[in-house]
Amino acid sequence: MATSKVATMRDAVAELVRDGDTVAIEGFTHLISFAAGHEIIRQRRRDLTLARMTPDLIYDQMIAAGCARKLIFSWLGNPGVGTLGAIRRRAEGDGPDRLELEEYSHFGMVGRYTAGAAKLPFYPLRSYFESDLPKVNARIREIDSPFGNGKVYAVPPLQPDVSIVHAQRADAAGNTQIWGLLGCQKEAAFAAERVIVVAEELVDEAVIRADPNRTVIPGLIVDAVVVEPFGAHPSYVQGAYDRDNRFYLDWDPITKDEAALAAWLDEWVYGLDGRAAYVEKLGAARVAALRPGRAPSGSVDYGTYP
Amino acid sequence: MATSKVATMRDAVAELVRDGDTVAIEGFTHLISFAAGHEIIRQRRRDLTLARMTPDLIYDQMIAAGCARKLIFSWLGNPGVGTLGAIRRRAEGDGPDRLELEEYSHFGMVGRYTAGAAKLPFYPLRSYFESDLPKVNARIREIDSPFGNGKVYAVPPLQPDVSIVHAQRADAAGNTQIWGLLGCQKEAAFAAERVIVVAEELVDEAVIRADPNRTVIPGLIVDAVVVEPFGAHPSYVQGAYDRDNRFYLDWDPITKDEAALAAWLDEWVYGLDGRAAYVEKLGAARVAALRPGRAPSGSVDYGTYP
Amino acid sequence: MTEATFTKNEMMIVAAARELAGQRVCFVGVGLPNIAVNLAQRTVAPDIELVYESGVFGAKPARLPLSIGDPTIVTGATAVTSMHELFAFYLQGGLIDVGFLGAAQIDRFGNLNSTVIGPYDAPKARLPGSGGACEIAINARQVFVIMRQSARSFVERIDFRTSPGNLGGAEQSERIRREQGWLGRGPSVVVTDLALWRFDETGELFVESLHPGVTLAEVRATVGWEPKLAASLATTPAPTSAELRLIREELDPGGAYTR
Amino acid sequence: MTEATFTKNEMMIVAAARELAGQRVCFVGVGLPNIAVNLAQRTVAPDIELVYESGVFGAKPARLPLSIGDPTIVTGATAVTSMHELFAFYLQGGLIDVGFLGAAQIDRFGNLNSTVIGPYDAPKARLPGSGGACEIAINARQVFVIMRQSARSFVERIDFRTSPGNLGGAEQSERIRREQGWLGRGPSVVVTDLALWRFDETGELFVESLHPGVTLAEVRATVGWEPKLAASLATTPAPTSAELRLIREELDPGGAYTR
Repeated sequence: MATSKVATMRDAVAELVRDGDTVAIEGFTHLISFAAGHEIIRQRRRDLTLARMTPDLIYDQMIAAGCARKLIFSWLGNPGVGTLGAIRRRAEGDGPDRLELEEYSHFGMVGRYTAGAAKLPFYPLRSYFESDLPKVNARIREIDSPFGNGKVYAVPPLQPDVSIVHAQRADAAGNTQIWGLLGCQKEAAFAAERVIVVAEELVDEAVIRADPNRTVIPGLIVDAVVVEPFGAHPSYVQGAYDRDNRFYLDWDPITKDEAALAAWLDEWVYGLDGRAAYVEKLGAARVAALRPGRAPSGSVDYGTYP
Repeated sequence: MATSKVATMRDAVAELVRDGDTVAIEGFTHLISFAAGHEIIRQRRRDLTLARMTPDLIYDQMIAAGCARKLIFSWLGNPGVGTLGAIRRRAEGDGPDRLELEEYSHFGMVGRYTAGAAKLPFYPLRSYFESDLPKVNARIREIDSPFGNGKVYAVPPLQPDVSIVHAQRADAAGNTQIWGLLGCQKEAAFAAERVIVVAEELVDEAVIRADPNRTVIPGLIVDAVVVEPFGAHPSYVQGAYDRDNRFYLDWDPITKDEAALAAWLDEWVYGLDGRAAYVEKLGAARVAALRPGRAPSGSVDYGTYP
Repeated sequence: MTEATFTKNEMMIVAAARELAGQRVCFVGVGLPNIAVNLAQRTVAPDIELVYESGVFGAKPARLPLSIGDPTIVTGATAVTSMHELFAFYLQGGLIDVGFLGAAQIDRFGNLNSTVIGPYDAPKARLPGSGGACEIAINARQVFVIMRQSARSFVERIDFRTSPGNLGGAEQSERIRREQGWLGRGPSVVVTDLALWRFDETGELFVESLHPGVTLAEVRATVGWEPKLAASLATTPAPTSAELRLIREELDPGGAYTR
Repeated sequence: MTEATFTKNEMMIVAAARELAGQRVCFVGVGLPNIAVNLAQRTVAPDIELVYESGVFGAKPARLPLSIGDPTIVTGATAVTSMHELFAFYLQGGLIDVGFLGAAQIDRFGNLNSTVIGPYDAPKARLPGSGGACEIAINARQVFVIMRQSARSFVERIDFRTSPGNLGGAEQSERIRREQGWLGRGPSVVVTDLALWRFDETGELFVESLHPGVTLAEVRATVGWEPKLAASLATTPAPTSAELRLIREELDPGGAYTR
């Protein structure tokens, strides 16, 4: 019924990601769209405000490439490995290109997206009591309950210009299904002005409609569907490929060395024209080694009426 | 690993539902636990505060039986058919047994359960502007955003003493999976002090663990699991049986006539010792006529790691 | 022509369906609105998406749903969500173009009462209450009202304001909606069994067209105030044979809502 | 006995695992806490449920998760939810008995810094930040801290309070937690590479036991204040051969966290 929203990554980023935008590439460890981040680097977007609970390697790469002026986050690091060198250098420096940081706790970030999705002027949560975080971030404020039953803290809505979500599957209209860790992608997508869905697999509408409870993002809010197998590497896709932990370990010496990081970007981003070339360069053996065994969910019955 | 919580409906209600409790039997059209409501009537609980977005026939029956002193709701009626006579008589009367009404909009009720589940002192929503509802319910109050971006309304948390949820399947530890309409059962369950899950089918823990994204209520918050096939009739269970619309139509003359309603309770509730007898009395033909055709969801792959 | 004979409900359904031309996302109620939206999907609005407050987006009902939570709106839908998500992200989030509302009482500015007749604390009649109506009136981009008109329903003063319409008039309504950042612009059309009403620049209802065979006297007799009329009072185009065939053969063969 | 030789990390893991005896629901971090909880599940707390902030309840990891969002914690779990639900209903809802936290700095009252070293606006070192730590410290029923101790980490004044501990002392902490209705009672134990610490009635850390082979001088040399000691300073029972076998053969055969 609806017209197809399927686009190439190049066209989707060219049309939907603009200099100065607030961009959220979400996905907690799972389903991080490195493919979209690399295309944004290739198209040399500038002055972006990047929002993500855990900036991860993809924002380290985008910030090293000079795409961003500000970072909104809740945990900054290479999980279990170490630091994100490019971000740290830009954040600790005091030059004109110093990266502006706006930080929350995890729940604060989730709350900001939730308020944005629900068009609420604030989101209340029971965190930040007696913490120094409100002292360094004026966007974390106290609020009294109108029922005289205590005070909590509030965070304001976050409404990205663009949210980018990687998923196991979507149909041409953008109806998107995800299983495994869900992070805050639903909230980030509903909060955004524009949404790009990057799918491992393009499926027929009938596949989506067979299990409507599995749908996380409706096509209604999606502007483009990019089909990009392996587009989340080195993060992972539940059931499709494992996290490439070796890549995360190998990143540590690269991110600590500006020259090495620049060389990596030349070789793996600027030097390639897209994800297909990246996957080919990774090599079949490495890709194959990340394939998991099978663990089927089983099927449930929705019934036909009549 | 966890010990079994499987119980009979009689024991679950006897142990977990007490006179004076606030009880929420939730489920929006779908999965309404009539079996639990009937057992509460049989055990002659009194002075209950009954909470439900749509009181439906089950609360009309419980209130006719004298179980309740107060009703918290957002839409009062027999959907598409007419009124709920017992509730209306108790609400319009002015005797000592007048039913106290506390009403919200649908979103207000959802918000109350959500605040209860999240231990928040209030839940903010963009409703009630210029409506008379806040004038007749002091628990609906204005709240200003601490960010100077407007005012919204707030409702206080609702934390039932007992929430009762009917589901397609649960394991012995109470891990519960639902598909089809989800209503506000998750929020009502997390908000409650005690939770009774009534399941069409008791399944092995492995069935639940095969599709963890399908789990709506974790056993962690469940006190009893009652296995009660057809326990939601005349409401329905997606994939298992259809809504018995004839029953809803037939209820109209009964609810308008106190004597007819009393006779119905004698015949269908007091006169039976439980759900099995109720189903037998309904008859195999009527039950069979409500069975839907099959519409499988299909299976997804979670993968094995390693 | 036999197809020229039709019921008042059929006229209401057809008139409401035609209003949906060009609309994208519609919040559907049970009964007449549901049939109207399904008719529109088969005629003037083939791409319209049906949203049910029970938590369903992109429903494809295989039969006429007899309740707003009928299992037939779930099977084959695009998405089924919690009601929290439906109300917070879809409705409050501003994704709903049209919300249908009915009511027991409406005033000249389209304010609606579905709560009580008489005083709230000692009602003559207790009505169902808001359900989702209050937040639909505030958050849906526009509201279509469908209700029968009578001296008891079209009243000078409603007994209780469940759902805000144009408040005390367009000026006040537009100011308050702007100041408080409501997403909804308010009611845009009222379809009754006798006529199709719109709102003028002051926010007051006026009769746009009388349904075929209906007299102005009938309309006046069923309104609690002196109703405004369109400069050139039209007659609502009768249901076409195609529209009637869809209603009678596909949407409501049992005639549950249309007889 | 060869099994009597063990690493400092192994001692930390074992000491932390033993503290989980009788606990029901544990909020797990990556690294040492994760191994400790898995060890407890196989020894002193067979029914303990693992909750990961990434949205997993009742995880049954088939391998040692290398990140808090590892796919192995998803497959075969009891429930996988949005992070909103995990933080709002599980953690803030009061279902978490024990939350594990680490930090770059801790003070004598168990307040934790994982944000910056030096001034916030001109940091000597930028650290990861709160993640879920701030809300864990406030909402988990009790908090276990695992960190190595050194003159740079056990300090008189932390540079930034990311996660509240016993604030300025027990009296103030208990009053504020009661007045503001915090669900958490605060930190109850700190396990380091040298010792096991608890909090006295004033809310200040004291050394409960020294790990085998550790001298009091070593502890004093790695604490930025004069540490209180238990009346009778004990020695932490060494890891048993059974505990070491589980760690080395099942939980961390690669020795990623234990060497």
